Amino acid sequence: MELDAAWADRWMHDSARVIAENRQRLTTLDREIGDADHGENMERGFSAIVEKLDTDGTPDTPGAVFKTAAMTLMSKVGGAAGPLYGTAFLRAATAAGDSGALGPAELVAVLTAARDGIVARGKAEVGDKTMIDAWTPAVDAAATAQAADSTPAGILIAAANAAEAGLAGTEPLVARKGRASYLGERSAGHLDPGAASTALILQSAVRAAEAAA
Amino acid sequence: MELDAAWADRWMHDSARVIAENRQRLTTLDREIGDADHGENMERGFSAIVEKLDTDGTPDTPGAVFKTAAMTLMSKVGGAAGPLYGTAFLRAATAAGDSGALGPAELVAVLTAARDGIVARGKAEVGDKTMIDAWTPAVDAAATAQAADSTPAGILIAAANAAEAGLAGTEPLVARKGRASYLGERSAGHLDPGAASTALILQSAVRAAEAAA
Amino acid sequence: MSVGLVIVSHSAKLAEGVCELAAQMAADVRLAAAGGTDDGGIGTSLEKIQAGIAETDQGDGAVLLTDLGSAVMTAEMAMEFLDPEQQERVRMANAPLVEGAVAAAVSAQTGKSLAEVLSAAESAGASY
Amino acid sequence: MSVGLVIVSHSAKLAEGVCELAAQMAADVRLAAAGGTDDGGIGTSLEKIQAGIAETDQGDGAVLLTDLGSAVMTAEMAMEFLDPEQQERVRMANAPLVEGAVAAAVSAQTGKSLAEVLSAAESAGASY
Ligand SMILES: Nc1ncnc2c1ncn2[C@@H]1O[C@H](COP(=O)(O)OP(=O)(O)O)[C@@H](O)[C@H]1O
Ligand SMILES: Nc1ncnc2c1ncn2[C@@H]1O[C@H](COP(=O)(O)OP(=O)(O)O)[C@@H](O)[C@H]1O
Ligand SMILES: [Mg+2]
Ligand SMILES: [Mg+2]
Ligand SMILES: [Mg+2]
Ligand SMILES: [Mg+2]
Repeated sequence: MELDAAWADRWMHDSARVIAENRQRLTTLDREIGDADHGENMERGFSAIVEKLDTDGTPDTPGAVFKTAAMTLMSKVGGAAGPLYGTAFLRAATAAGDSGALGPAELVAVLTAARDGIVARGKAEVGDKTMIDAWTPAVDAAATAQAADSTPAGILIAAANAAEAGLAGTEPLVARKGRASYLGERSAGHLDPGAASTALILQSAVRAAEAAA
Repeated sequence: MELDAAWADRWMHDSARVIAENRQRLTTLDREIGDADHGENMERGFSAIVEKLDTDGTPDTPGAVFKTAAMTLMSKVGGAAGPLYGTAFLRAATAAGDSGALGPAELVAVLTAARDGIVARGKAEVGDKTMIDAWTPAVDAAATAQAADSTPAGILIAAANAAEAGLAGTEPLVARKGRASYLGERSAGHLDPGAASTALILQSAVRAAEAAA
Repeated sequence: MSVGLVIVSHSAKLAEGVCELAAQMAADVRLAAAGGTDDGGIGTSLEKIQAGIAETDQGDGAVLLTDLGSAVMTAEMAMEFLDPEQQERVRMANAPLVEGAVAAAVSAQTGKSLAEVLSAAESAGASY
Repeated sequence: MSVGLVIVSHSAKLAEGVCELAAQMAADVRLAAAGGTDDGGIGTSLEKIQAGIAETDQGDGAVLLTDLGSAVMTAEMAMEFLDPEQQERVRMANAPLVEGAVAAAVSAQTGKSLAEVLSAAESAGASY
């Protein structure tokens, strides 16, 4: 299995599919502590990515796929998720460079760059009840897996599982960034929508890798 | 000559006429240090007063005329002049009470109440480059004239002349209240539009009194 | 029920836009746009503010937010014309219009009291 | 010429209303309303912000004012995509939207520099 452009393309397609399937759920989460549009925002963004990839054809490198995803999310999403995921994929594209297929170390570098992009854009820290609470455990787990000589697929599985756990961990938190922070203490007791979409997207990366196995 | 309801009615009609004649001038002053609508605002308000008085017939007392003026200005003007002059005439109505014709002391009380209403509403002090810079000298001159046993017409002349001088005095001032205060130092070198309309209105009061002499 | 909000602005569009924005996070809060003059021009309208108060205060009170100084003066007049009983539950916020309205709307949505909604609006100003 | 303003909001009406209000006292200042998503919904649009910058910065620079946090993030992205030369004269104000826009517009109208217009917007926040 290789984390090549075809993998990145499958990743985007799988993300678009699961986000569409989970649109209602993401929006319901966002209704509790936000403005009830995270599902629509994400679906708009990812369906536009897929449309772009299908129209233009799969680019040559994972980095080029990420670049397409970044530009599309930035211009189509319309909510906080746009600049946040847009910056994540833009930084991921830079980290991936011209590489035709990502090795284990490159994969960890790509995930780390994505997370760092979100932090640079949104200034959230772990514990602020944002997507960072899914991304940072994911990046940490990926690094640990890579240090233990996991395969790229193994690294992605570790990342996705940690994101899922991170999502669950957002429930008791009081939001300190994003719209949910307006709610203060009332934001506790709900999962963060952006952490939920992050977990979905990282699970898609796993499936995209397994599909090529 | 009596400062009765007929005088108050003539005052409002004369004010409406001179404000209409000076609409352009007031608006031009407001263009320099405001939003270029003081002439339109005042014309809208005073033409509505006249319409109301003409439709309903002249009320029985000066106080009732002032009450009509107050309510009309408050709802029609749309700019700062609405609540300011509206409050002035409302307080004037209260000060005039049920009196059928204002004697010298009552006239001074009415003018003082009007000025105090503007201060209560707008919190401006003398020197802030507002209509208060015309009203306060007018009230002071009226009180001085009354103390010197002037006739009501004489008191009004003293007030109108002092308002005109007060208007001239606004030119070098830096605005500290109202829109003009956004301009800071750049507001100096221009007459205040509200002080200009105040001088016009007080001159109308004089003409209305002289017409009955 | 909850505390309502009246958005007092010189521009009808601005008042409507603020309500649109605030409604996103406060679907159940009564928001009234009192923007522009009676004849659709730029300025404030006593009548629109009075109607806005009547519409939004259903017993739990209303908070007024304003744009410029003359909107403040017109809103104060509208408040003075209320009967004394209603006057006690209608308050003007000393807050930035957009930021204060969003914060107040979220606070009202979570069922906060008049004093709490007012303070949510007024502390929104501090976050710059 | 003068410094221009870009009003970045989640609501198209809100952005247009702010421009309407600010234009009253700044007839000669270029004001761009960048409100709502590309398809007319509630949200922000990178493209509208980019167009707003292009329209208002004619060499003297532009100041961006924003409503909520996600508008800030989208505006920052738009600024990062500018070429370095233009980047130097496009600034985001840390100011309340309406109050900052009016203060900045008046400042720009009187021919103030980019730094002065920015500071006019940002000190408008302090007056609560
Ligand atoms: N400053 C931030 N840093 C990191 N993530 C953030 C930040 N602000 C918001 N988010 C994430 O964005 C999600 C909401 O996205 P979305 O609903 O699309 O945006 P909006 O709040 O503009 O409607 C939140 O659940 C949170 O995970
Ligand atoms: N706080 C205030 N106190 C007293 N007078 C004021 C105040 N604010 C504004 N004014 C007066 O109102 C005049 C402007 O009236 P107008 O143009 O009708 O209102 P706006 O500023 O709302 O367009 C100013 O010239 C000034 O005399
Ligand atoms: Mg949302
Ligand atoms: Mg949104
Ligand atoms: Mg004016
Ligand atoms: Mg005006």
